[in-house]
Amino acid sequence: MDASVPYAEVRARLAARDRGLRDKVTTLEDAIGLVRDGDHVGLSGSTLSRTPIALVWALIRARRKDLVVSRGITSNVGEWLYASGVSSHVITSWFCQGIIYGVSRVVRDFTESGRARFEEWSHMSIGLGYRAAAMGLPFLPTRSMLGSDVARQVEGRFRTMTCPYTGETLGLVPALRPDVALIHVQRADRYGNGVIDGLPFMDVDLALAADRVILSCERIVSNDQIRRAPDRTKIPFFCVEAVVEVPFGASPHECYGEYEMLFRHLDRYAKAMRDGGVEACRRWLDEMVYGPTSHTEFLERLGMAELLEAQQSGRRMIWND
Amino acid sequence: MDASVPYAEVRARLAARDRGLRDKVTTLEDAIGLVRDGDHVGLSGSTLSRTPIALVWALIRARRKDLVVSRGITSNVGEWLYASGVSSHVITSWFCQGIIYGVSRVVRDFTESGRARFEEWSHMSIGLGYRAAAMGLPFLPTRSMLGSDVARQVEGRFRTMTCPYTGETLGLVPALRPDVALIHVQRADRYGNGVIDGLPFMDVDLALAADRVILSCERIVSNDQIRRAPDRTKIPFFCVEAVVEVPFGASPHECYGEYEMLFRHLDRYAKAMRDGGVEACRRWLDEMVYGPTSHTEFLERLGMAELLEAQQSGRRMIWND
Amino acid sequence: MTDRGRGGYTAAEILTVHAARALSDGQVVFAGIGIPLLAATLAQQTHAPTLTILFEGGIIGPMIEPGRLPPSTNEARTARKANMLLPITDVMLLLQRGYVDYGFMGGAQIDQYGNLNSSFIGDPASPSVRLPGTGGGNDIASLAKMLVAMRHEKRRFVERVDFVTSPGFLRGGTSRSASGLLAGGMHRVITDLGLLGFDPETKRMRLEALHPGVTVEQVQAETGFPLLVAPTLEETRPPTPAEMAALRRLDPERMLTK
Amino acid sequence: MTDRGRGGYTAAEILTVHAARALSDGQVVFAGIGIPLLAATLAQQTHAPTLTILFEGGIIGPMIEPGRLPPSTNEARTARKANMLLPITDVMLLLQRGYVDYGFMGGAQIDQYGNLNSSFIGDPASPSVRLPGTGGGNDIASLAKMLVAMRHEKRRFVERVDFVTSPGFLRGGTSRSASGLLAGGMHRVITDLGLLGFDPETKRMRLEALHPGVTVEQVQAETGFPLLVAPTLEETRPPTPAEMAALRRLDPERMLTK
Repeated sequence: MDASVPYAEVRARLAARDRGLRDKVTTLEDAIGLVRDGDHVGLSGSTLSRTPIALVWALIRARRKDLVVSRGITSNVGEWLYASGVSSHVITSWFCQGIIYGVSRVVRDFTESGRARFEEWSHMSIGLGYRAAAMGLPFLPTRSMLGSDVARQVEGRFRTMTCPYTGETLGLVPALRPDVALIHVQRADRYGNGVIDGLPFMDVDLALAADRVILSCERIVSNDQIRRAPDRTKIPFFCVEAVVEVPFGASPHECYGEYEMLFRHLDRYAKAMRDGGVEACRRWLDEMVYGPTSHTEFLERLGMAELLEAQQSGRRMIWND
Repeated sequence: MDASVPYAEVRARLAARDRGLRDKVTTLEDAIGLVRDGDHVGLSGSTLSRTPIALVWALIRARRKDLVVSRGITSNVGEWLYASGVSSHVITSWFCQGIIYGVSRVVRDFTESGRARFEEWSHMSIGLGYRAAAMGLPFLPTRSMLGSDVARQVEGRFRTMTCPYTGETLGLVPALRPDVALIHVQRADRYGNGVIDGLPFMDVDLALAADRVILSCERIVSNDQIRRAPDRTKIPFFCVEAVVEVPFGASPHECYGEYEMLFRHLDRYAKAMRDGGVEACRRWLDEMVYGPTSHTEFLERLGMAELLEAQQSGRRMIWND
Repeated sequence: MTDRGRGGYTAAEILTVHAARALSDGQVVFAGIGIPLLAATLAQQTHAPTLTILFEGGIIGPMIEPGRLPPSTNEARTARKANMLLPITDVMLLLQRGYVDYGFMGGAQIDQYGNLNSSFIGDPASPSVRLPGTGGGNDIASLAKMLVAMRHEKRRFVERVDFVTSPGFLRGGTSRSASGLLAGGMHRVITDLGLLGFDPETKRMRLEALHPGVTVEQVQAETGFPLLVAPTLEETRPPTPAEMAALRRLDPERMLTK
Repeated sequence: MTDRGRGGYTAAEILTVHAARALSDGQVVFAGIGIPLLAATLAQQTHAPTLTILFEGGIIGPMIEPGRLPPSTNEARTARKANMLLPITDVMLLLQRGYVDYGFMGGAQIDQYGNLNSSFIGDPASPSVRLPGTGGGNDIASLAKMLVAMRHEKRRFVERVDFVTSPGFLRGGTSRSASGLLAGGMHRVITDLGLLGFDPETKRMRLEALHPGVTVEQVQAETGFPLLVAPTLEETRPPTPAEMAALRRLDPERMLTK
């Protein structure tokens, strides 16, 4: 959380970006070329929902390293980042495979041994950090996190002030400014106007906070479709650097209104991690990330039957029932 | 802008409110009974759009007095509040009849003579004031309004601080906390879940900032309709105290997707004000506000032909073309 | 949860019924998944039909269907047919604004001042277990009055938590408000042995009521610090047939109440 | 606007064409209604097809149809078929975040340091005219580099504005940044007589270019303070036939360019 960056530098970075209404559609591989070693990368969604799995998949294959990764709540995708060596520093409020899978053996192994860092902030503080950055502010005040050991662990970055109006103590959450945000949405146009159905999580703030945004989407729609309902656009095109169309781009996680998570795959994965820990995670990466020659092949390995079933139930519960 | 209210009092006021999922549908007159003399009242919409005209109409008829009124941008509705004696203190960023009608003779008359006050803040500052209140904060930092005479006029309330992270000077906008918000939306259910099509203006923050919310809507829909698309709900029911169904509830102003403004009426009104000033405004109030026996009669006096035409063109441009 | 129930009820059933009774009609509760959600839903089905549930994922007033309790706070199954979906930061800010009557969570480890730990077991600098962390727990406990439902075991009720993830009364007395936490605080801890509150002055945990058949000594034996006892110690009413019937409808497969 | 044009063009046409030229392709401009919007749209139609317009009402990338320029920044006619609609506070915050290349407004009264007044004529404590006020003007001028398009008249170009509604360089020199305004500032004032900038050190207004046929003396005569003149004073290129044709398509009834 780099709140000490002078405003002039924040502005200069943004001024250098191309914000024109231009076609940004590209491939997964080219899009991930925008991520540099050492970058701070923010991820869309929460836990097992609307995670930018395809983008993270490409990121791991590209063997980026020394990334700092932030997200409101981090699930098994964080295990892959640790185990692949892409990141050894995750900023988040909660980190394990998913609520029903209990404590993560992979996270424990990396963090308890000191090989990786899990920097813990409260959930709202992660959100306020993105929001401060999105607002062009160095911090936002808060009445949370005060007095706790969570605050003590990040002392100096989490600060307090005396409110000049009330005399009360307020906490200050510093701006959380990813170099790159990886965001998966249901629909986007070629310019990067993004539409999110269902839960928006922290993604609108994340998009505006980051210096670059890579947007993957289930499908690319025409700009005319976007303009038909401009009050549905959640991410403005001018903050987006690249647009990639990736059907099932969040599988094996879920995408609201499109497909449910792949419960059987996740259950098998969870059992493998419980039994085999970090080594099992590396085997999963070999099989699912490094092994396939394309994202389509990754989906094939997830399994056509389960994908179709997830799509059927995921659509039905939102649009049909 | 009462940022010095202790947090304990802010919390106590909210804790005393009934936030249950209950039927809140009532009449214009009963709803306006929730406004007390001396209250600070925030108004929805902007300029000539989605103004809670029917609620203001009922408010003037109820002869409330000493109200402080706030809004991002204030148009002819503010003239009515001055001329009726309902308010002699408007907090806003811009105040005349509407952009094409030039400087307001009524506003000039009241403010230049010192009979009423137009407390000027920048547009974003009004919005940040509502947002601070909506967030449960005493203020929000800003990089705007610094150095200007707009800030100087409200010194002591607009403050500055040195950012502990960057050493930079930041402005502080105090929370703007209406006692009551009057908000007009396209659709709401009986519990007060409100849906806004098109431009949301500052209304979501306003609803959460206020101590009481009176919601008028073009039509009441079932809770089932709301639950069909919960990502469209913009105002949560638990901040709403009363719901009133008022077709054409923003006429002669516009309501996105429902009807345009009544251009001919507004032109006639503007000419009358230019020619007759405050006296003409009082005559308009006699004819249009005090005279009718019901809001339906108010609409009749606006004129069926112009209302139908405004509805036809207002719907057509959003939904048909 | 292995059974340690009484009077024919499982421990989880006792926990859930008493947790539900702590909620009143018209209130807004920010609920965690599991027993808190089950209890809030039970309250809706029995005595609190206009109770509203909020979830951390950004959900207001979800559509909870008996037999289909959602498994997490932020997935489509939980979000569908809610009254409103909104960003995570904004649903958390409703706590700060004051819209929420109670935060309602389970707990892994609690201390005599009601502080909760879900971050580290052992020394945080070199932990024996790195737990999943706060999630929204810290925010909820910082900003709302708290109900905690948990199994009453000595290893969970400790004198001092290894790490204050979610603040209770910190070091007791006025230390919570002195830190800037001006609202909320631990209200009640509901366990399978009884109900606990906090001494108004010292803010130390205090036994307020026992479930039928439980003794003070039993509770003390399962508590890792000397327990205060309220001047008038109540006995709780056992679950009623109506409550149990509603509970069975909500959790017919007894996923949560076995 | 009464005509004071040259070479067969009206003053408003000259203003609009030169204002359009100040914008480049790919930029984001936060535009006011009237000449600024017309100029931004003209730029889109000529040399800057991917220029994006923002409106204060909460509108990103509106659908501007030739002959149907919207009359205000926040009504349905302006919002329809935009790329995105968002709350007012959030569209203003895009300025603070830095997404906007230029704020672009008209001006009623400007002073030698580029400060704009739209609040009071006369003493603010007892004004001769209470004007409509800042709207978003203060925010735009505080947070973005500014283009101002206005009629060049002595009563509008004053030594010191009665009230600083929208900050330029305040009292010149480093006074703007010293007040905490660390970005933006007056970039260019475009008038029917020429183009004006600001001295890099003193921040006093400086004549940078003259429209064909205009002299320095004429400009000084219409300016209420001593005008600096750039070392190399340019002459602007007159409107081209292509620019004029595009302008006529945009404003066929000459509502804005008469």
